Amino acid sequence: MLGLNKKDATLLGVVAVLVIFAPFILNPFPADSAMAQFNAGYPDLMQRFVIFGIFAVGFNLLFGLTGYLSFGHAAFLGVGSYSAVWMFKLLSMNVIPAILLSMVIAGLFALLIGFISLRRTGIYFSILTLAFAEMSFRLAYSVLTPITNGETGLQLTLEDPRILGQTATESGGIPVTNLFGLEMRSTEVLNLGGWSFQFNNGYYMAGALLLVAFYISIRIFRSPFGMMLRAVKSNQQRMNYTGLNTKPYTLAAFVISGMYAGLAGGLMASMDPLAGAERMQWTASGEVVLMTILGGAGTLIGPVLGAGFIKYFENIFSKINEAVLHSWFHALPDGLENAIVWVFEHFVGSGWHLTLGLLFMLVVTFLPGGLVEGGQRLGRLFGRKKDAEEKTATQSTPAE
Amino acid sequence: MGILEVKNVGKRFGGLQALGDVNLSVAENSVHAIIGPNGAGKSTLLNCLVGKLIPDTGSVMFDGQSVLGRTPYEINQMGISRVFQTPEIFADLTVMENMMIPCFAKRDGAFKLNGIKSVESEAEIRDRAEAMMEDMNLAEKRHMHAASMSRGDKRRLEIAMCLAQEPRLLLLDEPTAGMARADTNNTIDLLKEIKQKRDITIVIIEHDMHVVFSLAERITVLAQGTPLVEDVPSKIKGHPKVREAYLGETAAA
Amino acid sequence: MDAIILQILNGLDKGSAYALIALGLTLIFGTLGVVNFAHGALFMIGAFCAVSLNKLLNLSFETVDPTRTDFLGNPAKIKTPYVESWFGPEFGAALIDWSVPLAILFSIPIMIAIGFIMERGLIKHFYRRPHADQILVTFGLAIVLQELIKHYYGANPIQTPAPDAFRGSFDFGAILGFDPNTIIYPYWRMIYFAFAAVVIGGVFAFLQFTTFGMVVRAGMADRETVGLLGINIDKRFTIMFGLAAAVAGLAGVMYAPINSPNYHMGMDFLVLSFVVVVVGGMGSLPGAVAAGFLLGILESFASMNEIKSILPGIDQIIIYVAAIIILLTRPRGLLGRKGVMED
Amino acid sequence: MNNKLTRRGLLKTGAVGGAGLALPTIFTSGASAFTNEPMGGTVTLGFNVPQSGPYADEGADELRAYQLAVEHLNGEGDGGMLNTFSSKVLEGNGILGKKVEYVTGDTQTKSDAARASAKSMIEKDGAVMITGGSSSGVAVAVQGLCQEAGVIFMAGLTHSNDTTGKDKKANGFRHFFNAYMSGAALAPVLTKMYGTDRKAYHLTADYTWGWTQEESIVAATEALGWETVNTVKTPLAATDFSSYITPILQTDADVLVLNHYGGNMVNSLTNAVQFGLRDKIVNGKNFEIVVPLYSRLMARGAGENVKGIFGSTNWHWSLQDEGSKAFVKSFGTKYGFPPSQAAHTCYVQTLLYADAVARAGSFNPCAVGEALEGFEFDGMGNGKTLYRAEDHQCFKDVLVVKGKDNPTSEFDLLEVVEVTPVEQVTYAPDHPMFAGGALGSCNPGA
Repeated sequence: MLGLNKKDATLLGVVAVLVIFAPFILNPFPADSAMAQFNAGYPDLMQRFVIFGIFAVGFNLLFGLTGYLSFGHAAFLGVGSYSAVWMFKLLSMNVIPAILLSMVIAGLFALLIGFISLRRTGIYFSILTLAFAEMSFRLAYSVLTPITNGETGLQLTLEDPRILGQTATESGGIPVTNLFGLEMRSTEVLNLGGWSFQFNNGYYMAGALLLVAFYISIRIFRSPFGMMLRAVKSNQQRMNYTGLNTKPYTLAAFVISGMYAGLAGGLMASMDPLAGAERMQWTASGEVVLMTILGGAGTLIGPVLGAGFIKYFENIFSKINEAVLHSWFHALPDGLENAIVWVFEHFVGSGWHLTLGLLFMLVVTFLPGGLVEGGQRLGRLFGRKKDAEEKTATQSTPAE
Repeated sequence: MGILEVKNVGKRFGGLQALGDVNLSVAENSVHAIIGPNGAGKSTLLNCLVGKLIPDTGSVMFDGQSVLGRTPYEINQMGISRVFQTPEIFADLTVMENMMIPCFAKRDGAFKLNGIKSVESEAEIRDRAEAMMEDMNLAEKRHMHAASMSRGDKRRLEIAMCLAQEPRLLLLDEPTAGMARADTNNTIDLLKEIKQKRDITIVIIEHDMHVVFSLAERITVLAQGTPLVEDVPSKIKGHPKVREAYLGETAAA
Repeated sequence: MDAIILQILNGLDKGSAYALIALGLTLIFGTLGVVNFAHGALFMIGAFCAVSLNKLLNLSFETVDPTRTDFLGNPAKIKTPYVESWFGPEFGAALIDWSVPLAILFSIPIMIAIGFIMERGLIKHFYRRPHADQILVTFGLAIVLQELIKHYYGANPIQTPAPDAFRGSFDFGAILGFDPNTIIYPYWRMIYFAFAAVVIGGVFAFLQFTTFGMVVRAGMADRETVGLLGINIDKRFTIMFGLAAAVAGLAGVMYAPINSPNYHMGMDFLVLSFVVVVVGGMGSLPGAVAAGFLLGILESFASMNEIKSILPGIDQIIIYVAAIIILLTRPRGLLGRKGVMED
Repeated sequence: MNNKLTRRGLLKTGAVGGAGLALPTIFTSGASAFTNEPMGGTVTLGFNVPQSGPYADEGADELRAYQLAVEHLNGEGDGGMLNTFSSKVLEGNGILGKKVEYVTGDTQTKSDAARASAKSMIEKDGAVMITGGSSSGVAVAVQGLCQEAGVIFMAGLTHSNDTTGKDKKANGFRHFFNAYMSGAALAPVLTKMYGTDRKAYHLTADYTWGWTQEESIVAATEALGWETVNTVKTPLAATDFSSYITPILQTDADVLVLNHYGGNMVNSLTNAVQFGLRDKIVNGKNFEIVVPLYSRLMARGAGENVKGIFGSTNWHWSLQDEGSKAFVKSFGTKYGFPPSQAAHTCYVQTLLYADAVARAGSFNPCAVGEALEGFEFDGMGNGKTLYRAEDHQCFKDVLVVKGKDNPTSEFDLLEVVEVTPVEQVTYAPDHPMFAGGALGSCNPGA
């Protein structure tokens, strides 16, 4: 199917089902129940899941395949966002030209940075990319404010020229990003019993693009080009003595991966037309590295899992406050309730970073292959006797 | 005019004259060995041939074209393949993949952005890789990770990868270094077989005189960066200059 | 001229901090081959050793003073530090005043212990793992450490003053023969520089002149061979980790009076110290130190108005510009060795 | 298809409409008049404060104030400022009879994270109002979001002129003072204390807020005769300011103005004192340092160094008016220490919002906005205050403060030098420093 082997087609199918039914899957608890706090099925977070999924899948094309650890990938995401917002300001609120421009600009930016940085390998390469990204961030925050609107972030105003489209709506508001009239922010709500499921246009558009991005990523993994990239990671010396020029391979991977980041940035701006400089800070670059490693570098689905994992903690755990904790445990005797709440308090709300840090350590210590390995172990635990079979299968396709 | 012509090549590293004034001519379809004691400049010379080092003086012509100033992959694309002292293979990849990469390199050149078609659908490449593996007795191991193979198999794989490119000149850098006698003999047989089946020129750098005298048609003896003698094996054996250079080392051979 | 000398002093001062952190980071890179993202956190913990000692010495008992009221109108509680009541007000106050220098003694065993625990408990399991895994686990550790500090000390900076005697500044220019009052420099920053020089010198001497150091240097150059000689290099490497932690910690302790410590100061320094290490060249201790001072001085010069007026914003990015130029002209940084962390 | 951001309110409509039947309700759309219209017996407010990053302590204090405000609105506790507030429509029974509930989130002091957090409150939790924040970048970003989403934004601590200047929004309201007001209040006191022939040297955090404050202070002081020797931008990420401070020694400046906030301010001030600037005598005058925007929480980090240094602040717990006393009492009793200016602003904003809803009789953002616009009130700690209709900025007295020489407790760091009357800090809505933006029209969402 689609030029994929059965296993990959199944994987793509599973991801497609997950994306399509995410509003249900991520909303397992009735909206009024105490557990509703853990629901993640609201448009903003679902959009973030798929957008950061795209970002991480793209990053993995570089890091997972070639082993080149870029510490400046957020710069491409940031540049993509700025391009998209400028497109909204100047041309039209349609997201298509904005996203296209984001990818082109991010690709060009990646070509420039990649061309220079790829002259070095290993940690020297990492530091070069880091240096470029930090420079972009710092300049965007200060000197480049006329283009980036600095600290506040580039946003739409009521005075944008917008060649194709109106400057302001009739009611005096700023027009909304749309796909040929389909508003990105509009949401349908399905109420079923106590559940409330939200279907957001923007999410489905981003989700569709994630599927395309994921599909392309599978194709690249399975292609001769992908094999060459893995060969680069494995032995550059042999590559050279096999008549292969490694530089264009790595540069192509770098640019493709930069364009993925640009796509993610453009989508972020399409969902929410604002581009902030912090998107380019080293912490943001570090985040995508963590997502990829956490999920499982070099695997197809790992980066998406890693992205979801980190974004879930950032958005769900940070919102659990003392009052919520008390409401969970109010059935317990007072002393015990307070004791439990006191313990939990350190790990949620303002302590969400602590939980995340601990989980990083636990995952990497006990699951060397990242979350994907966790999944595989679970699968083996519940799986039938097909073990032996599968082992050989995974061995022959190490890039799974 | 040989296929490989080395003229007046010299190379200095700081104060050390690694290569003095090397002249070498390798005839097409011959097996030419370069021997010499440690530090004689054998590896330096080899590195000058494949583009890893650029000589300070002289010229290196392959099939009438200069290789100087070209990068290793360009030189490889001209038809020179190199086998390393310790096998350089793609350890993280399977044997099959290891074999396919040189086939791609042969067909598509130094770079091709071939990102959509799947490797599996490249029937032509697969067939060639399969054929080569059959030929080299590697077919059984096609799904193994290269890293998990024995040293002998790694060597075999590396040679197979080089041959898959159908090079006109194969450079072997001490292919039996550190091998047990049985493995060494296997390698000698392998190389003999290769030579029998193909029109190929082989230049071999070797320490082990048993290997050299089993394979070589001509031998160049290098000492202190300059060629001492060049001749057929039978003449080399008793040559006084060689004995002197090796200080009796050759007596065993 | 005096402006330039002042900026050189500033640069040396900043460079001292960079060099000390980078030195420890390189020791860990070079000996253990581990990318330690928690190294910034060690620097931060060092600074909080100073804060903690200060707090400890300031532990007080409360007496109610009925003549005064607090902000709610209740009788005010007067706090008296225990040390003042135990050792008399004068000596007690002096003890508190000297808390930062005292913290040096206090911090060395703590930092070494933390280093040991980190290495034995966590890092040693990652020697054979890919660098990516090392980054993830040490980054997780860094987050945990800084969150713990945040939990106990809050997010705001905490003032940790130097002893009163060193709080002011002195006329450094007069010593050099300049006009009075042209080059005025704070005592503590001078002390910091001198301290850094002593620590750096101490580490080098230790590595140069002791058998232990010799083995470790050999291990840095070629771990396998040293292992083959039957020397238990692992044990020595644990000690090296403790040493690296102590160097970072000392850098932190002494830095506390310069800028009030806060829980994320480690992260602020982390990226920078990585840049310093890499610019210096992987695995090279002199390289790390040289790069630290070089980047510190460049940063100081870039913030001069004369230069900023030509290149606006240059002070924001000078370190990165310098790093790029150096890495492009010298493939392995200033003094890097071939093959260390190049793949 | 016309229903924009979704809300839990809708769910409740659905639940009521379905009357508990298992029948699936069809896709709902346009069931309510505005975003997140509260349908049940409760109303949800969103408190979006920094819980991680450099301003986490300030965020924690804001959160305490919000919790206190919710208590007071729901009729618990001692009522705090509800007793002194000039408007008396709030009865301690929630807002419009609906019990006040709240959700919290972490802005991380990053625009992106703050917007994500605010969106989740709007989309998931059904918050009808968002408030909080500790920096102008975040305030402007979240304000823009609330405008698009159709909820009210009651800004927390944000001092940049832009928040109610070029980035003002119809759905956004600011109680906190701004950089212009700091300049207008501070300059006369400075000239009174230090004379009119001073030469000032500015160090300015190199981002939007820093620039607006520099512009404001330069304009205000120059109008009174001061000369500005130089203005130097410092990187946000700077931790050691020594290389920016030593060049000051080479000039003939005799005043240093630090347009820094938070950690930057603590470090630059500490560094400046280390370099002996305060012991210097230039042009026959004592060298002075000024910190135009003070934060007491942060000032603690600078310790002794703040002594005698002038600045301005929105509010201080030592004020003796009835409103301030009532607030300090209930806050201090509950938490054991006095509130910060950020806590004060956040508490007041929550009460003002509730009061506006009560007066308007509706949670509709447009109705609430109308009730707030031009609203005059008193008893909230800054004297008579006006929420100006033209730009949604509060106009009230501004405090000029000085680092206290002999603090009696760890909270007693600042003393109020002067309460600058509101007239002196009022400016025209079209003042050039605030020009360039438009409120637009209020957006109720649906």
